[in-house]
Amino acid sequence: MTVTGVAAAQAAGEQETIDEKKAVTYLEAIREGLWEEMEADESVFILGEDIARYGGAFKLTDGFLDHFGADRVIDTPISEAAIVGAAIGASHRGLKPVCEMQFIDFIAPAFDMLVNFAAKSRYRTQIGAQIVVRGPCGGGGRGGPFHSQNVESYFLNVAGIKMVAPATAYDAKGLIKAAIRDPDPVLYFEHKFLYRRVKEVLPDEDYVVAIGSARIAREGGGLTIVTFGQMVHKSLEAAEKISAEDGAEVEVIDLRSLNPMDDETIIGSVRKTGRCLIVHEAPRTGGIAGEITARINELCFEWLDAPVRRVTGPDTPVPFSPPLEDYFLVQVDDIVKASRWLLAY
Amino acid sequence: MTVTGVAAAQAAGEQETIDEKKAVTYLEAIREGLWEEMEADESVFILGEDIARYGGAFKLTDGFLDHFGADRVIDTPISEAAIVGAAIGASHRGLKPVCEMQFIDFIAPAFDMLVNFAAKSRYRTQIGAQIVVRGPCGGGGRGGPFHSQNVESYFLNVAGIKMVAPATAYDAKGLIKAAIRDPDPVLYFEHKFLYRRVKEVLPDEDYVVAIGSARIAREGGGLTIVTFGQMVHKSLEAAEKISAEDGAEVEVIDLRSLNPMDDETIIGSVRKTGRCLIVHEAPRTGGIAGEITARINELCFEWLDAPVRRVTGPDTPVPFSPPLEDYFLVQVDDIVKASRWLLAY
Amino acid sequence: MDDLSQTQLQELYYYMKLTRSLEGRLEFLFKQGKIVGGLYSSLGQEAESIAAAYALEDGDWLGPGIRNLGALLVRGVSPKEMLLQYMAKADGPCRGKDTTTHFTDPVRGLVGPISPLGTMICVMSGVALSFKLRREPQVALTFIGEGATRTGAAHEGTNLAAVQGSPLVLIAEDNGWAFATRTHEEVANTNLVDMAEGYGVPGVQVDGNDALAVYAAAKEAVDRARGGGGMSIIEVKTYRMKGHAQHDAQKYVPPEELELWRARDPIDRYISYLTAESLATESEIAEMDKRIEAELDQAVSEAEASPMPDPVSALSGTYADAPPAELWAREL
Amino acid sequence: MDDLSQTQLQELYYYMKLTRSLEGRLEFLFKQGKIVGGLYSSLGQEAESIAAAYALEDGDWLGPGIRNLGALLVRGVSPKEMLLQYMAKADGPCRGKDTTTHFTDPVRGLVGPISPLGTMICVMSGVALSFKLRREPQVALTFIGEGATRTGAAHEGTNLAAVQGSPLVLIAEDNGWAFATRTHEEVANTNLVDMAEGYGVPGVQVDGNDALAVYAAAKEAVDRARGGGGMSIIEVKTYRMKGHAQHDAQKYVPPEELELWRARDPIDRYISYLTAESLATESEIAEMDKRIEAELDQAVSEAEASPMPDPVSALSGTYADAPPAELWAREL
Ligand SMILES: Cc1ncc(C[n+]2csc(CCOP(=O)(O)OP(=O)(O)O)c2C)c(N)n1
Ligand SMILES: Cc1ncc(C[n+]2csc(CCOP(=O)(O)OP(=O)(O)O)c2C)c(N)n1
Ligand SMILES: [Mg+2]
Ligand SMILES: [Mg+2]
Repeated sequence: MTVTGVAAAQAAGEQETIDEKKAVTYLEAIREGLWEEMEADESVFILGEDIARYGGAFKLTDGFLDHFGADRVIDTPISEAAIVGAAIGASHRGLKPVCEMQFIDFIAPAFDMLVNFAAKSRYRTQIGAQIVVRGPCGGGGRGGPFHSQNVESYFLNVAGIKMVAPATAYDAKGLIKAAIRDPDPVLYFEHKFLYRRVKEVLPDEDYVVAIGSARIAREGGGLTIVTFGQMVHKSLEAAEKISAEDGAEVEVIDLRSLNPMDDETIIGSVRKTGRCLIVHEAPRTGGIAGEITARINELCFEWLDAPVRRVTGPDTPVPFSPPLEDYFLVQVDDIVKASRWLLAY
Repeated sequence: MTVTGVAAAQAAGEQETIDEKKAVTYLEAIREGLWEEMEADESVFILGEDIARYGGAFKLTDGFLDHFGADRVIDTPISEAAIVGAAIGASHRGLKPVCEMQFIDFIAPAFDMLVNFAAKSRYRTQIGAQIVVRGPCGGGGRGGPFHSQNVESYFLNVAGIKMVAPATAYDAKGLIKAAIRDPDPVLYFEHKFLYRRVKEVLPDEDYVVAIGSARIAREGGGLTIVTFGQMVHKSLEAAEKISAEDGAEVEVIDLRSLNPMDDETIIGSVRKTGRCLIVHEAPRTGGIAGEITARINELCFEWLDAPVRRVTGPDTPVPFSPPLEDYFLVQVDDIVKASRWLLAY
Repeated sequence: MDDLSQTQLQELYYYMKLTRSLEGRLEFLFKQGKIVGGLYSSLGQEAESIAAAYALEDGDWLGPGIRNLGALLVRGVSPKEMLLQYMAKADGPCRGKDTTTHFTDPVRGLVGPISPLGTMICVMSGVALSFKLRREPQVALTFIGEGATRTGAAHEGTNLAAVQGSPLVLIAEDNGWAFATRTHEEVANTNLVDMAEGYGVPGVQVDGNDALAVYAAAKEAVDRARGGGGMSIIEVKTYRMKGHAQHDAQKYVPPEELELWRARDPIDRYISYLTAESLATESEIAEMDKRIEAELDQAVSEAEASPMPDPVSALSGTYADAPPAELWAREL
Repeated sequence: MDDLSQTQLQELYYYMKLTRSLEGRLEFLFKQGKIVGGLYSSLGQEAESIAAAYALEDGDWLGPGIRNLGALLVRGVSPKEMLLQYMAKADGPCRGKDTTTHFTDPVRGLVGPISPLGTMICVMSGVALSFKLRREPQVALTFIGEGATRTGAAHEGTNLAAVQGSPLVLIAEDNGWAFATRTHEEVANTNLVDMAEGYGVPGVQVDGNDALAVYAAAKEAVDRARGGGGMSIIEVKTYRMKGHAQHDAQKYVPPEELELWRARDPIDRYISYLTAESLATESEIAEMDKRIEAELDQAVSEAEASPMPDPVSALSGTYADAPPAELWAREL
């Protein structure tokens, strides 16, 4: 899966020879981004459950307490609403808090604070809430219904919130930095299945990945796949298989930013290929694929040679048992099958 | 606006001559439905803030306390999570609680209870949560950002929750009854702007409106408008205007049920007209129009003569000041304009 | 009151009376149809709101509820601003996008509440936390209705401030009603102060209609917070003399109860104190009243003359950068 | 213990030992890779969980947390069921769709928790409310970790039960840690019982490693609730002897602390009591232990032999009627 890492590194102007020793994982990349922003800007601080003494459930902030001290690395009570609320208050005072949700599923008790306080703050009062809320999302880890969700669609109709979801270590670092510097609330979804599974060498210099910009993860002329997060990797695998077996080339767009969305990149690709498949891990009904389909429809209907299709999770919670979770999760073959259907249309 | 009332009454097999004295408002229809279900089934009870002594912020449950007693009409503390949670617990014991959110905006603090407890209960444990959560939604009342929201999209990606949103008194009554009898959690969105503005004579007999069934509010062959709630009335007005001024006939589908959605009725209509406009009051990005567009795309792409379009609120909170709120809200002319664009496509 | 000068004691009166008169004007304008949306009153509760805010110093922060208009006046908000806000004017603090006390101003140290109750405590706990983290000697003060103390957010915010030892003062206002629900229907122990022990913070219960008692308690708590002593809870017992909002005729309130509390009116009581202690003469008071009316005459006429917002401004301001809404159009 | 017979006192031992042995088996299976997902242990806390549940009667309801496996055994759940559940088998209580104590069974009066903490109190307050509304003499009992008491949901649910006077018994378990956060970092007053007064309900603090003390307190609270006396809070002081879950090596825990609490082991202590009071001989205890191991041998082998769920069953069960997921297919 480091294939993508290489692609991203290349896109970022890196050398082609990768020194595996210098490569960092997706998790380390987030960690580095956070660390560097805290070094560079002392108004940045982090708060959440078990992030200080323990270093976070996934050890992402391990060592932060020692280095930055208890005034900037704060273990909170189990109070997600207060974590997000306190972050909003601190942001009104000029600080730049980064909140960790131990699992992104636990953002639900903070829903009101995010949707009603953080998201609407700037519009109502001209004073925004410069906060980041990050946490591990997604399935594949046998986490069951409450440790596997993808929550982007809960917030997609909430004006005032930005959302990003990196698929590579490069983007993970660039996006956490962009999120921290962004003057508005940003939800940062890190796919826990990727934490230690993707790796790449990152630039030495400071860089950000602009919020709102998608990435063409693979070029191709036959079909556009629009996806993000863990599904980028499955889509790339599917694309390789189709290339090898069918000789067709699939373009894979890694959204990276879910709101705002990079319409231009999507539309550019679909105008080129005339065919589009959207892949996401969350259930189908009300998933982000709907919004993307609507935009494609509005902006390049005339170019479509086939209906826009979606490969998604089914309309169920995420089940726990391995055979069930594997069945729930989108697999490479599902993408291959839908791609072939579209290519043949 | 009683025009729709008439149409609905006709559709329901009522006589054409309406006895205005017998006509009941949308609010009274909900009230009647609730009352009758409580009369018929003593396991039904209601709980919420200020619903007993005061009879609810909109007086919808006025008189319930006297009639049904304090064991079935319960004033709760300001604790939306506990209201919904207690309802779930009571439902596990065989009761059928109906919760009122004083404004539907205040469902946000109960988000976790709904999304994680209620919605997933049956899937995880085979034991469902037979609860109804109802409350006034929507703009037009100068309620500002926190008393005007439409929250359906927050829940559209949540498998396990049903959602209904009546536009007429007939449906208001039929759907509240269906919701109460449904074995799964149902969110019931009542548009507060319609409370006292739509009226019709209702059948004497007990009836329900099946969850999952849409209604053709107006027939036409030129264009399909898919909408619900307050926007049904604006869409019908737009349709009349187009009929009078352009001679084209617009079909208006009142979804009534947002999840499950009546794909068949939507698809049947779009296959007939080849053109579709989706109208909703909530902001555009992540609104339910995306899901509908995706389904149309999947199920009748070949029949489309024009891109599916949407007329929605902009991507902002609901502003307070009248000129701002009016500008935010979809107006009849917006629908007329988009319809003409589609008709001319 | 030892630490308040005569001028300050007179100023306290000024704010209480200003609040009451301004709310009277608002009610009048409401009946004329010039107020947009709901109108909330603090009639009978002016003392606690104002006296608590009066204990703050420059640089401190305040998070009001909808019935804390008086506290905002103390912190430098002008009557005209409040009028513009309630009249939904373009030049109101929210530019017409929101109403009541819902505005935020970091310069004056104000955080505007949102309607979902309890949330403000979480946010003010963050303001207070920022003082602590930065080792700045400032204090945050906020209010919560007895009804709103029952929200999850109120609990989480209170606890976070308590356990972090953040300089937050929480004024818990028991005014007898949460909309049409009585205190004992919201909480089994109607002495809200008794929750302080559970949170491990000092708590005190005072007569909310006694401005000086509230001031003394608030001052003590503010001083303690400023000195590093962390959070405090002050319960003020008072009474909501009007319905929940203008639209509520409060038919459910027993008239005797209103009479009882009318006799405890905080302003009448304060006047008696000022005159009995020779801190203000009746004519000085009448002079202040006159000044208030003149100020309000001007504020009202200026506010009335002020324009409504430009409809298109509804689209802007959601995000700091390239707001999608500004690119948005109903047509493709 | 006056109201417990010798048989019952022996049964209490049986459940404590059964719990510990079952958890030992689970740990062993975990290391063999036969447990799916996370594994949580109640080592050192068996007494409070079991003794509290033991105070319930037929028809009462229980809402466990993830560390209340023992309470479930008391209420009739079999070791095999728990094994099937943790092994994610088709015949487990959740049919493989969820894990740990997360299952609901109205017949046995069990409500399964969800992971978001605090929510269970809201739901159990509804179970208790249903008893009250129906005038049924039943009682609901649930548990909450000291960390989870800080959630908004815990507050709302506790308060709703308190103000409604519903027959709910809340066992607040202070086991020293919430994951890797200490009690005093969660709440400034580490005597959780002190929150009872704020809620206006009786509260008592007991040694959670003393099964009989917990039983006595629970029995009193259960009886009071059954008699119409409403809700109670019982704080049990105990200690989490393992890490938060199997994956947590608890490096942050000072070894002295573990030693201190090992000396207070609730089962060792209970054995001393039984033998000292001649309520059980050492050979009777050994006999029980043998029976437990035999039971567990059989449960483990049956559970291991049990099939995994059919993948396609992932699609069903979201709704009672015409579940959209069953119509769903990846292809059009
Ligand atoms: C979370 C939430 N639920 C419901 C409401 C509706 N509501 C607005 S004010 C109010 C009563 C508030 O009572 P209290 O906290 O005692 O304040 P008071 O009005 O007495 O000042 C209610 C229920 C709300 N604003 N927020
Ligand atoms: C709302 C919520 N936030 C975070 C978590 C993650 N989490 C699971 S258990 C736990 C610690 C719980 O501590 P405590 O309540 O003391 O129970 P204990 O584990 O000690 O039995 C945390 C933070 C969660 N389950 N729910
Ligand atoms: Mg009140
Ligand atoms: Mg604990």
